[in-house]
Amino acid sequence: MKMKEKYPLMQIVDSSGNLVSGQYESQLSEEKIKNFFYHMTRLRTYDRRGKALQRQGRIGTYVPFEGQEAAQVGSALALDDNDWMFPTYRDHGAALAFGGDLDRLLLYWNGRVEGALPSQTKRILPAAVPIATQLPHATGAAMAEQYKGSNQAAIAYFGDGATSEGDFHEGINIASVFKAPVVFFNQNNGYAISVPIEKQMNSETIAQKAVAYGIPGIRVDGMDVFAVHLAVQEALERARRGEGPTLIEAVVCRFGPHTTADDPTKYRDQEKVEKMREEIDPIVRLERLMKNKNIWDENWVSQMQHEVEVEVNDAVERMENHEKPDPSVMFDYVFEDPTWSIQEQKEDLLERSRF
Amino acid sequence: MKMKEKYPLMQIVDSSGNLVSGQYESQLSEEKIKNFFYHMTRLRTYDRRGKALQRQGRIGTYVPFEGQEAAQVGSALALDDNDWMFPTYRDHGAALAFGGDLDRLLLYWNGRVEGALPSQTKRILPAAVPIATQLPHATGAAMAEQYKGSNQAAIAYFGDGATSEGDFHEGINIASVFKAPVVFFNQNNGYAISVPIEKQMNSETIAQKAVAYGIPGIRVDGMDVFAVHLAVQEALERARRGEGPTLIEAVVCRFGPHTTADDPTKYRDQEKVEKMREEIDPIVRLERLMKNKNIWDENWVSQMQHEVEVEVNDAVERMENHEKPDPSVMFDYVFEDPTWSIQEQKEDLLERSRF
Amino acid sequence: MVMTDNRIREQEMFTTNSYTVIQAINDGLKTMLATNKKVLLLGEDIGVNGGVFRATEGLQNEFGDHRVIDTPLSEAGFVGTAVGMALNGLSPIVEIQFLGFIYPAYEQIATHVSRMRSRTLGKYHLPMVIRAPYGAGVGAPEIHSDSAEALFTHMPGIKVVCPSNAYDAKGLLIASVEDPDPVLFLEPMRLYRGTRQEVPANKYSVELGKGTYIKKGDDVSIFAWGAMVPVAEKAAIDMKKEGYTCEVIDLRTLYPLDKEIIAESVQKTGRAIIVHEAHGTGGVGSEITSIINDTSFLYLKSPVERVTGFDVPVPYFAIEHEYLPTPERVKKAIKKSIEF
Amino acid sequence: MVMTDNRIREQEMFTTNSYTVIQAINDGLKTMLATNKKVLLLGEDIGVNGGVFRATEGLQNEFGDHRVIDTPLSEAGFVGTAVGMALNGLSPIVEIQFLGFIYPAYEQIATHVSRMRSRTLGKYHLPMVIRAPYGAGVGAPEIHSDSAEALFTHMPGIKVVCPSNAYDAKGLLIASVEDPDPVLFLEPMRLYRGTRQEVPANKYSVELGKGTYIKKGDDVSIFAWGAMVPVAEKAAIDMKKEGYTCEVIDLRTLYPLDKEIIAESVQKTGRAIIVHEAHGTGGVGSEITSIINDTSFLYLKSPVERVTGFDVPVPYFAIEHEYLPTPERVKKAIKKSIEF
Ligand SMILES: Cc1ncc(C[n+]2csc(CCOP(=O)(O)OP(=O)(O)O)c2C)c(N)n1
Ligand SMILES: Cc1ncc(C[n+]2csc(CCOP(=O)(O)OP(=O)(O)O)c2C)c(N)n1
Ligand SMILES: [Mg+2]
Ligand SMILES: [Mg+2]
Repeated sequence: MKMKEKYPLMQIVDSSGNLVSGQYESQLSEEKIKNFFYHMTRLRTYDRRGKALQRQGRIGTYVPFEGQEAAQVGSALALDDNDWMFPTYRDHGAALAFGGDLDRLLLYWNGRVEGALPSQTKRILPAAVPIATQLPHATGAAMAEQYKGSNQAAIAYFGDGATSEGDFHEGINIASVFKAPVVFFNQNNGYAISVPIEKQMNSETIAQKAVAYGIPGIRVDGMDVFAVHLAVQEALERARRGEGPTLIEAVVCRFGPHTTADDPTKYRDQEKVEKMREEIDPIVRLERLMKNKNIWDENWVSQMQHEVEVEVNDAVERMENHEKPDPSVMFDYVFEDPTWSIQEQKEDLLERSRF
Repeated sequence: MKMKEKYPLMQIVDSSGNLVSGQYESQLSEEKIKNFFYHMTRLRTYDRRGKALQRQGRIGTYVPFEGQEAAQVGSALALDDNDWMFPTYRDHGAALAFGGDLDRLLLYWNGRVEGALPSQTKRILPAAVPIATQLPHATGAAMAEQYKGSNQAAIAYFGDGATSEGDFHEGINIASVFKAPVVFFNQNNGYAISVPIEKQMNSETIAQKAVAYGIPGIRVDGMDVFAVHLAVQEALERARRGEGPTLIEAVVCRFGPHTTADDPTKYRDQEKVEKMREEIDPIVRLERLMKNKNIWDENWVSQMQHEVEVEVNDAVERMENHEKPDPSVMFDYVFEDPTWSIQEQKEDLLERSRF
Repeated sequence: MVMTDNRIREQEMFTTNSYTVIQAINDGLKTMLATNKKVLLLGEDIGVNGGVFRATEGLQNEFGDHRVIDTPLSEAGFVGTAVGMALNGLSPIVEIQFLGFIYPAYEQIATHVSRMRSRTLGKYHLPMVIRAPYGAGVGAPEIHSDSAEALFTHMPGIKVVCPSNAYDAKGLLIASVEDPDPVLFLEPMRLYRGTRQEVPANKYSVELGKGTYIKKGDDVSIFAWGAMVPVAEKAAIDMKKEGYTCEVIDLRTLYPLDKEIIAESVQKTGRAIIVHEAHGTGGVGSEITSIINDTSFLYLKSPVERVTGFDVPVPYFAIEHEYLPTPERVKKAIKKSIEF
Repeated sequence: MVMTDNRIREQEMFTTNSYTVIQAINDGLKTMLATNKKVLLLGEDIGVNGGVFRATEGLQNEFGDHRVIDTPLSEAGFVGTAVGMALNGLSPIVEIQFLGFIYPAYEQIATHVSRMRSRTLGKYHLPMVIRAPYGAGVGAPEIHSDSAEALFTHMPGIKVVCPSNAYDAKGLLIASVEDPDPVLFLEPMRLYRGTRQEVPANKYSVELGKGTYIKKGDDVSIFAWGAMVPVAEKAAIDMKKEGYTCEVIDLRTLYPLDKEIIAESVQKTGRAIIVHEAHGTGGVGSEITSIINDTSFLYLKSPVERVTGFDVPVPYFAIEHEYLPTPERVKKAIKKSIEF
């Protein structure tokens, strides 16, 4: 267990909702607690609706993130408005918390490229589908900020399985050499689809992989929104100070399937997971914290829950009433000026659809 | 300097030819010393001839390894006859020491595919030209030995620059997960062509990269043939015991250019290198050791030097008298049975050459 | 062992199962694992999970995790590992979860998988198979729907195979595994579960490099493979009603292409239509056009028509059906060819 | 800044330098670094070393190591890094040391470089250039001599450019850097130093997507690019002696191909020869053949002839000249076409 001691799990609020050490008291203003609670509740409402919509055949395959809300909210809210976010297909929660647009996210799950870009204003890239390919992009965006002499940073999201890909290694190595202002934020949910982390790597932790690049590696309880938030904040400050990248391992639990097309019972005991969640659910932890601090306000909570319900309902409605897809989008954005073959093919298709 | 202390440079004989600690006395039998000296002298004779032949336009671009003889001999002689060797373009010295065929090596530098495979009997693969691609091969060959239940291992050679490639990471990660019997032997000569190691990585050492895979990382004085030999021997034993891979960093100095097409004065002070070599030349170190131990035998040395000269002369002559290249080799080994287009093209070419 | 137990063999000879394409592939893998100890499977989620499409369902259970190996998420790594295994006498079958995820392994395939035999003048060869589901039409996310066959048919040293039905899927897979050289085996996702076919329980193979006639006809030759074969067939059936008979050829192997069947059919009909879902520019269709140019110039009554995916990235699934060739598009091309 | 100093501009207008191809490329890079602060260079050994072919000689000295960046040995990594830089408003020019080493970056190019604009409906686009020396004939080691253009002309979202002389090299490079979309810029190693040409000192560009006539003629059209242009030219000169005039077209851009010039020439001569050093099967030659089929079917007097590298890995250098098309092979094809 040596490495797990060298990289202890940073925690601020434990699963029973108690502060682990007085030093963090300052992190827990009522306003901050409520803000985290609001965002995590909003994400879960959206996420559960996503699963439901898929079951009802109203959207395509959906990637749920239930259980990872603290990691995604805590990290996203640590970013500056003009920082860069490079999410994966599972990090639409983080995108939403950072300022992504609900309508677009839902459109994306409906197979609409119009929803690929989570925001028109925030610098959030479309979900990277090929595993780990977004890490070098974050490095490059960060190096460009360096080049411009700005104070902005980038964050790359990725999973435990992604650490096995060459792009994970190359993206971090390059960032470390140029001291690029980037945070490599890993959500270790213990599985790459069905493959458990023991079959993914021989290292006890993901944080220790930072040693290969001579950069700090931090292991944090990813079910503790405060711990995640602080760790990412500190890493962003390092980045802005010109001290280079940080690798953060947020240990989380994916409560549900890999995607709505996945059957987790084929590779793990879901009942165990369900039992576990009673203890570790990141939202319940906040509820316990608020109750322990006597700031749990039923009215505020139900009012807030109602509001996010309404917000999601409206977004779903807009998604479903969104103008029908126009096939010409596939031709119009391959190049600034379509090449002759693209032009001919477009005319050919539109002519056909006129039949 | 923390990491350099965590991964101290293992040494057995220092540059003045003295044993650094009595514990290693047993490593230094006269026979062993002379055998190392013989192999390193043989490699250098071959290597210098290679450079000369290129200058005289008798072979193509040549990749010298002068300065890296101890690393290549020490590692190669630690292998069992049936182990697998996966060299790079610079490790023909190791191939030669392990049992590669001088004639073939020279043919290779003459642009002849007939020389690509260093041996018909030893399991030495052709030099991997695309950097780091051979690491996964070594992992796979080792896993196949595991699968067969044999006791054989594999060794992969690679340079400091190779550590930046994804295949370095993926090859070692997979080996670590399956505890494959493989040794990852790095020769850190401080340069990837012109790029110094500080621009290649932010880590102080290469050995520390082993932490990412939860495997041992060893840093050894690559100019000390005994230290290299022992480190590789121990790593091979671990591998055969089923304890998995080891990453060894042999710190060496490439005295010459990257290749005969390279001009090192564009990126480093060659005079400094020349000064340095007076102290660190791995062959001179052995000479000093033998003199210190009073086993330096002029007659044996000049006799041996004469023999390797003759051996190399004969090989060069055979290389130059080798049958002229037959263009049909390019068609006959793409598939076991040539496809129709390859067959047609071959006939077309042979017909032409009959003009 | 199945191979040595004649009773089982003979009985199997006459047994067939009604299988979907994915079941036939599972059966082919099982057959090879059972009959050749050198065969092992490598890939992501192929073990307990049985593969995301269930191609390897039950195989780890039956043959053990030393034969059916869940690898790390590392395509370059495990393709390179398979190269090392094949160098050392094994016959690995690697699964790339979706063809669009073969790109990270491209260097291993382009510089080693395809060149090891020529580099070693045959002293080493790589009897390995890379399996990959390909193609659009199943509502998968971005990158999951590529048809990248042409990125491998221009790579000397590897064969490219693509079945369109259950019988061929098992027979071509077995032939690919037994081939002494590397084979990229493309599986049309869209046909995995659509139809069933009687598939012999025994070990049989379908020869690589040979196309087959799905339909005979006199007026036009239609060349297709994989998921485009039913599209071509449908167009041929419709044209019949309009009084034209089309010859539909399933090429089955994309490298090496079956030059004989291409020439034979075009020299009979004088008209050729090629249907593939990959982008038109630089697709295998342009190579087939060139083969027709080389072999059948004087027989052509009209220009060869290519009905293909467009020169755009495969679109997100809401409009992927607009990207894919349809029987209507094929019919339009046939008419253009006939009315030329 | 050069751009704002008219005196310098005007003077440059009329100045030319006698440059080799590699010098013209160096001049083009220098011009772009000097005139556009968003331009920076990334690659292996491009700094103090000036690149293994000296394409970037002196540039780090002049523009600093924040503009001319030596990267780690990490093609996927620095191409991906360039994607991130381009997303963030810069115009990176990446050097791949030899085209055969672009394969590790294939996933980045196939899934991001070429798809970012379409994925974001134009909100983001990647004005980046990937430069790579390509081709055989200089006695380089294995993998250093590949002609892999066809592995990128079948990839929607990236353009492929290949100059054959110093003037075009600078002009096409500048046009590529200023193009709002990604460009793969292929540099014929074999022509780097062979000949000199007067190259204007000022900033000029040669339009992408347009071929050019190297020779006009009536009997046969020969299409080539890069290092095959002089080979085609030599064949044309020899044929002249035998009484035939050949039209030699340097296509210059391989995606998008110049359909007009191909059709115009073939419709005039009725005969077409395509010369490229990449493997014949699946090469760009088969796409050109298909374009001729599509545009000029009724004009063809004989089948299109492809003179190409063989369907084998580029051989080790002792026999690489046997692999490469020669004027003799081109002449043989011309005669075959004429005598058909
Ligand atoms: C290069 C590549 N290979 C395979 C896949 C298929 N795939 C999608 S998600 C996934 C598992 C990823 O696991 P992890 O990185 O832990 O992230 P998580 O899904 O757990 O959030 C795989 C194998 C892919 N998208 N890209
Ligand atoms: C994938 C790839 N990229 C680039 C090259 C060109 N190249 C050949 S050797 C070399 C430097 C390798 O340095 P290092 O790994 O330290 O080994 P050394 O040459 O010092 O022994 C480079 C960049 C290559 N062969 N393969
Ligand atoms: Mg995971
Ligand atoms: Mg080095």
